[in-house]
Amino acid sequence: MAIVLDSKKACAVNPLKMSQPLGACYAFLGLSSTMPLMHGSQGCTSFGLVLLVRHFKEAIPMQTTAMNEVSTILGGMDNIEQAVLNIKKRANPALIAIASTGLTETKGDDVDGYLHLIRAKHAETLAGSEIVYVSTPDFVGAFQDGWAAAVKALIAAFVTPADTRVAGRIGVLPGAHLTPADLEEVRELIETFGLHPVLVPDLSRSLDGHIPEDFTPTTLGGASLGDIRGLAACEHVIAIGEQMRGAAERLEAVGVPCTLFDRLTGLTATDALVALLMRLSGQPAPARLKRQRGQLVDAMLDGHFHLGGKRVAIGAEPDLLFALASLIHEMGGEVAAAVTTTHSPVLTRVPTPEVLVGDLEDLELRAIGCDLLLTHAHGRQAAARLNIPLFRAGIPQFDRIGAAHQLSVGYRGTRDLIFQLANTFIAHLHAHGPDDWPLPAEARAAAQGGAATENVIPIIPV
Amino acid sequence: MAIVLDSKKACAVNPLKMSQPLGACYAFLGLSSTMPLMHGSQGCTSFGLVLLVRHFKEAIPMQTTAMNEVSTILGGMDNIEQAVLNIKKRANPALIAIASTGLTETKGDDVDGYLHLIRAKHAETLAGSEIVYVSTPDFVGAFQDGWAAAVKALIAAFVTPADTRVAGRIGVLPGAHLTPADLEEVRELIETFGLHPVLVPDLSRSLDGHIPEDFTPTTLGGASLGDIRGLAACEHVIAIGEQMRGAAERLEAVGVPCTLFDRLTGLTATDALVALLMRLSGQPAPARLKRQRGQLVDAMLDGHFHLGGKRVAIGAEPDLLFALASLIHEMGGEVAAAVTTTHSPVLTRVPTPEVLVGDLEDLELRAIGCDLLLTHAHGRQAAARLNIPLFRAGIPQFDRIGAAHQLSVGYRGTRDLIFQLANTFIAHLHAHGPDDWPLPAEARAAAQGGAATENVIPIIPV
Amino acid sequence: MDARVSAKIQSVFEEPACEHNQNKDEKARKKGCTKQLSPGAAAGGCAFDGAKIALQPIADVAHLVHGPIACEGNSWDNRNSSTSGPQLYRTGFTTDIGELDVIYGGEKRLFKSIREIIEKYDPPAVFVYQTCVTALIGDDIEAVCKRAAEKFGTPVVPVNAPGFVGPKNLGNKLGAEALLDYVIGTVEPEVTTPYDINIIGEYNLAGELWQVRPLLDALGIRVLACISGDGRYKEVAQSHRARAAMMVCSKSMINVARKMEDRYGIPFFEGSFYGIEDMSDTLRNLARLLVERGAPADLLARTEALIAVEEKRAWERIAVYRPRLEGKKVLLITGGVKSWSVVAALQEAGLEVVGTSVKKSTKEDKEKIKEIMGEDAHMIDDMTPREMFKMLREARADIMLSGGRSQFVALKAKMPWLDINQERHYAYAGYEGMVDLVREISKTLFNPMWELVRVPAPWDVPAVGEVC
Amino acid sequence: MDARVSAKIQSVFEEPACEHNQNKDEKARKKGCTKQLSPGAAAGGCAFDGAKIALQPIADVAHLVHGPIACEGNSWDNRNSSTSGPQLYRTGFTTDIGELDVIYGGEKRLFKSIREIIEKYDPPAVFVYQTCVTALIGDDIEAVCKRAAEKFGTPVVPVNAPGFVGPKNLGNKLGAEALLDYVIGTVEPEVTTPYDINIIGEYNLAGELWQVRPLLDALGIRVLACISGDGRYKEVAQSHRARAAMMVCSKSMINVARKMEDRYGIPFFEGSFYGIEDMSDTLRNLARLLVERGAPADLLARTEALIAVEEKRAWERIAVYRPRLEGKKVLLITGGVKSWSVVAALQEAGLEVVGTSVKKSTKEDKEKIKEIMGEDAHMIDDMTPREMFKMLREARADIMLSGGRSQFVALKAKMPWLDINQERHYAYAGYEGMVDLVREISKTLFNPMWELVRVPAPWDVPAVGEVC
Repeated sequence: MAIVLDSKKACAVNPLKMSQPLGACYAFLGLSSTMPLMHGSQGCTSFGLVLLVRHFKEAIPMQTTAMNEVSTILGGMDNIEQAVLNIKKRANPALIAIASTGLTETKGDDVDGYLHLIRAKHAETLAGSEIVYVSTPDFVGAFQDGWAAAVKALIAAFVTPADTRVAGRIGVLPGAHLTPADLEEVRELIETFGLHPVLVPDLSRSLDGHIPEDFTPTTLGGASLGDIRGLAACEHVIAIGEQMRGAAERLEAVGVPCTLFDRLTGLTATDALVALLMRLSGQPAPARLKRQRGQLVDAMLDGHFHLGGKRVAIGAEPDLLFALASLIHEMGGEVAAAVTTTHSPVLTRVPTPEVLVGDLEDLELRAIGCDLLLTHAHGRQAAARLNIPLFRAGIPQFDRIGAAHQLSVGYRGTRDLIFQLANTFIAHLHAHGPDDWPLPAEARAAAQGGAATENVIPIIPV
Repeated sequence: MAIVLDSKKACAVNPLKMSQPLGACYAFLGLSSTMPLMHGSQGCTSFGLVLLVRHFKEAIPMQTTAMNEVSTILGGMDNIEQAVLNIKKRANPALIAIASTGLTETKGDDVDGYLHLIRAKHAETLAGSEIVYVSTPDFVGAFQDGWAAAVKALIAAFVTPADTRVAGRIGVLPGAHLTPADLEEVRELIETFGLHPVLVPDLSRSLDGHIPEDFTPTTLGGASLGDIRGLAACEHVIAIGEQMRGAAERLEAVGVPCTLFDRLTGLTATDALVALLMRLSGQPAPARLKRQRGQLVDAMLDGHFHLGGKRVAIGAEPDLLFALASLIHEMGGEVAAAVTTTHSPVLTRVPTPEVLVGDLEDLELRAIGCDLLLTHAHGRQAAARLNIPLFRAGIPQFDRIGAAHQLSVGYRGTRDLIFQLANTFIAHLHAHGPDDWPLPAEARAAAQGGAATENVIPIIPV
Repeated sequence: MDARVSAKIQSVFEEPACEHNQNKDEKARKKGCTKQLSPGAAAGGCAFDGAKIALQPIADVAHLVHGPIACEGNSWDNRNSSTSGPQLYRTGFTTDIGELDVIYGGEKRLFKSIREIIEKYDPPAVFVYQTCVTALIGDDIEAVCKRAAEKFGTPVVPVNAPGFVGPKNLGNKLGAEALLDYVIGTVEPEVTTPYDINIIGEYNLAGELWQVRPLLDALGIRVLACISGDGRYKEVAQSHRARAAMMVCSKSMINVARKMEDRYGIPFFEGSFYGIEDMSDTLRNLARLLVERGAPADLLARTEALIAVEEKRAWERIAVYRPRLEGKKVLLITGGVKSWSVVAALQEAGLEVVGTSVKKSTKEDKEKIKEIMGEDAHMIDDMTPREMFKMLREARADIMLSGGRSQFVALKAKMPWLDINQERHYAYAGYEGMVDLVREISKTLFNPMWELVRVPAPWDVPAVGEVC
Repeated sequence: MDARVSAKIQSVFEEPACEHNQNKDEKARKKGCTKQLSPGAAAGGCAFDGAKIALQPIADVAHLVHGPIACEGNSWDNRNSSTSGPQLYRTGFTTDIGELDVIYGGEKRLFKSIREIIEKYDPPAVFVYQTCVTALIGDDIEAVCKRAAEKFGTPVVPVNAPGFVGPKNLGNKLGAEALLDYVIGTVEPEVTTPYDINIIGEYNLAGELWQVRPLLDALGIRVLACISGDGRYKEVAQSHRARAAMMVCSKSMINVARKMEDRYGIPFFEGSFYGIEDMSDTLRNLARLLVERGAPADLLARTEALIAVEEKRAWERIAVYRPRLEGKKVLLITGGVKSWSVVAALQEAGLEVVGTSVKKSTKEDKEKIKEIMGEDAHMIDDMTPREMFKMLREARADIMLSGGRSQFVALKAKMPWLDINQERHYAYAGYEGMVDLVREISKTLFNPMWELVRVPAPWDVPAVGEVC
């Protein structure tokens, strides 16, 4: 059980955190034919867009209401109206998904009210495009909170109770900490049991690096509005990460049975999912899955030599922190420092004495004496100063390619993560040298008969 | 078209090569319930065993005829007899697979003759266990030659023409350069089209890190004798790597249609396999495969920034060299040095001016000025001296774990390999400094009015 | 709007040295050079982004962003401006204001943040960046900075360019104004020489300044201050003693150049480090101005001698590539201005420029482009990604050179692309950079990967493997 | 068989200091200490392997293997003997003989190889290792080495221990014989002291020598030569001037210790660095021998003082672990000898040793084990992997300590295992090493991973996730 502390500093140094509206737009990127729209200054969108472009090496559709000082004070109605109409005209998306920012929240824009008016005024023009809005002030919470709020808003907007359940349909509400590769793995696991997964959002279809035939100004791939609406008819919904509890509860409220997995990294976590899928499908696990489990067990056996006793400093959003820290702990490593971005009930369960809601400066100070820094790419400076390796996890990872294909869930994903962590430690093994085991002064004094000076040894010339 | 040269040195320094009998025993490890047996001094087996244990982090069943000086001179009949009987008694394998060594080949043991006598003499005792023998002198060829000879010997021993073909059965003859993960990927690719692959040998079942329920003194998993015999009834056989041409030709000789792929790393290579599988199965490619291809194309686009123009030095056995060098070349890199272990027709097709049959000292000398060393773990010393990164490929990889799960074939495998290579380059990017672009002396002289000495600049105190 | 910011923006808009403004009537000039952004169809950074771009390269300064997490948390450590020494500029400082700050005001947190930074990092100065939210709630950063500077004895410079006042371009200038108001002229250099210059508007991306400095060093020209690439606070503070200045053609800091001329009599010219002839012109102009200001006249001859050697050397190295590149078609999309200088550079390498963006170019720039590319010059005012994609897919260009934003438009069209924006690792300045650029274009164009990725998938055109 | 090798083997077999031999009759003694290997049921390395293990730690020497690729190509760079300086011993040299060499003889290739090595690497000496194939075809490595040494002026030492003459154990001794015949006594040290010792049979695996040397350094005891860990050719060559020697208990080099006593009058004792009491005994014995040979008598008191401090310090650090480890059951399978010294060490840490291998132990060793473990001591002569697996699966032991070969027997039984063989990275010598060993055992035993991997798979016992 960890104690959760807040940083007492006035000034955040080397931020670990990213903002809520970006997290919300990230969720919207997992919907098909969608244009995420930040209601704020154009810089808000620009920064977020660049960050995601650098992480995914993909074009990122994302727009701005381009608020300026005057429009902010007057209220953003006009800008939202213009933005929606412009987007409809230029991109004709199935969904325009709006997230507020600190600027418009400070002013107190009634976006729901605006949208009501806009929809009424332009009903014909906007036909065929839905609009959804989520409130995500920058000065509250963090990236994963924005994601969670966005998914909750989507469910609130589009899911109504269903009369029947579709046999074998399994809804998946993944947290923001899962990569497209993770989602693909979850999908495969579910499909393996003859079930039909519907992921909302589904980054594994929109940000997995596919090559479109033509240029599309909106998202391509991802969960459709039909998929979201169809959540109500799922036999069961699997939510992944504590952050998704709210969204899952909304679905439960419309009568969909849900199971929340606080992580899917690790042997027991994956076992739990497999057990559920066996129960839901009534099917046995296929041989391939059994082999994968055996391989993971073997990887744990091989990997424990290298992870056991290692001191790891982790900086990540709550659910990712929990998943990574749990794995490190399960492999015999010590989570010697844990820093996160925002509060979450999961934090008390992180296997470490103390979790700090703080920044990378906090992490760097706590990582002194650690063997590994485990955080996003911004940790590179700290790792260099600490002279320990950095293992990149989370967003952003701007200085590597293939981040979308980083896998850390399921048997295979955990297996490979263990290998990668172990190999990182092996690559940085200390080769012992003659000065590694110095005698303390007390012993040296004793060996010299208690004399303060060294004995003079007679030299015998040959 | 590469020129192939032999090293002119008398002394090999830092061997790249491993021996033929070890390659043969490695192939035997891909057969189920088998005991590989080296006919030689116990050191021959011991070294090979330790090497594979360190690479796979697995118990390796492998025995020795324990020849000593006297038995060598007298001939190994007694030792083989005792070994076979001992193994039968202790392990009762389905197959005892014997590879000769330099020692017994120098003496000229007639092992086929011995086995004839032993089988006759102990027919009852040995019932239920087959014995196969392959000649693999240490002083000829290299690891992949031993593998190729072993597979050829297995086919010669167990495959007879079949009357009928089994619908959908696809034989696979993989080269020694493929990892268990590579084989699993090939299997999945074939199964994706509703076909039924039979791999001979099949390391993906025996050396993939599974956890047995009980202790087994022989191999566990792998191709069975039935699988080998059943090759004759395949609709089609896919051989992977030039080294497998001989084995494939043996199968063609008994009427099995074969296709040889000289590599399965890379987009076009995988396309060719997929095209064949589409033709053989009459089925379209599934959506998942199409997405994987798109992801590979995207990885090539993202990766070319980092691989383009990079100078890479590769040390590997011929088929692995060809696969890796082709990929480097396809991504715009330059294969600036290529060293291999043994001759092969594929070498002339390596995209580099010159391939040397040599050692790691040769590679190190040729790698000066290169950006990357791509070879097995023994390259670590050279890489450290050259101060360039080492990317591990091939056997042995004793200083990392998970080598069996290293994937480099198919769309996914190529995609991940490109990411890993690119990220290796990114991790070692040179950060520019003020002295990166010095002026030549000529320019400096011109700037100083042709004067040999620097101009004295008047200082104006403020 | 904060009256000070408002006044500052007006002063920037009325910039007399900016020929944008010279061609506008009184009213338009008042309105300023910022186009009204189109909601739902806008791209590019805000004024805060621009101010940060302009000032953050000063490497020993602590850059503190006063605002919610988005402004720094989503954006820090994302540019490749290089340093030869201090790393502090790469440290991200932000007040990361929360809900309570929004309600009660963030000035107290800002003041404490400044104290923490000075206590922990002891920088020669702290730059404090205003943002939208803190501007909206009325935090007076000028007052806080003044109080902090007095209290801690360290310069604390307010940079009042909240995002919502305009685009990046405006932010560059507002950032520069902070230097004019609070930094430049506050320190006297220990010594000066007749060869002291300032370089204004150069950010040392990928170390490009270091492709140029050896030329200046060889001539004995001393860079008193580069504003702001690889900059130091003290250097900028004493830059008013330079004899001449070069304003790098991006105009992002024309106000600095012009006001330093006004205030300190430092003549400047507008030059470019991109392209061989541009580089030579730049050296000539520097030498000319310095000699006009009293440097020994032999500098002119020495400069010409250096130019002769270096141009020859560059041409020889480029000549190797010309046969391969001759006639290859380039689409050049720069976010910045003066694309003509890049055009000239590309033409030197045998490349045909089939289109170039003139979004931010002046009338004069456009004339120069016509001069270089001919009357039919394909000048692109604002190309949509869809148009770029189409142009590339139809192979009307062989390669696109642009910033990171349009990168994936080219890549998804499976067409070569080269980064010429702020994140790139490659340096393209001076004679060396030109050779490097040509090498990179050649490397990219001739990568075998392009042909492979364009091969149809087997489900589109079936093929067969080699049959043994 | 080569008459010289044959004679050498006899001499090794007749080793009078080996109590194995003392307990054998004349005939058995002639047969030697090597058991007849059982074809199809043998494990372990050959004589060549043994010779290489014994000599390769001499770090500045070029170790050249004359034979086909298997002997070096399959085995080089696979041990973790550490060096504080030269890296040449890690370079793999082999004649890699081919078919033509087998037919026409490999002596010429060998001679040329020696020349290449000397020209390229200029080592203080080249050691040439004979192998089965080159022995079988009659290559005379002694003659080639002699000729090469004369020709190139560099010592070239033949190590005649081809694999097929016997097991690793024999190879250790044959390798050591090469030192006695060609190296030891060939160089005189510049100076000597009354405190000069040799350490014989210590290979500095994982740097273990460096856990001991600070103790010797503190006492003023000088290691004239360590044979062969972190060794240098010159040190070994001048080791005949030591005043006393310690033979590390593995007996692999007893012939060196005994013959140096015979030839040079250097008294030796058999000691161990493993275990606190063993380490103390070793220090006492060293001090005693040195004082007997004329070192000042205060060495004895100083040694006791050091022992007191270091034992106390070690015990204090181990005490932390004792509560956790008390009663945990250890299965100890060492390929080597003197497992009693490790047993004592483990007991010091509160562990219960439930079985120990005595495969290569002497009668005296076994007595000591009984003394330490009690009359019921479970001494394992030769345990099959199947038996180990069973013992671990049935949890009759909590952890197995063994060499790498049986590692996977333990792991596949999902039971803790600690490497105490040649490839390990951890060093367990001296007081420091004992603390490290205990820490490693504790770390391994209490790794949460063990419980997880033993949990049944969901298809064996279904479980459910948390329902929200």
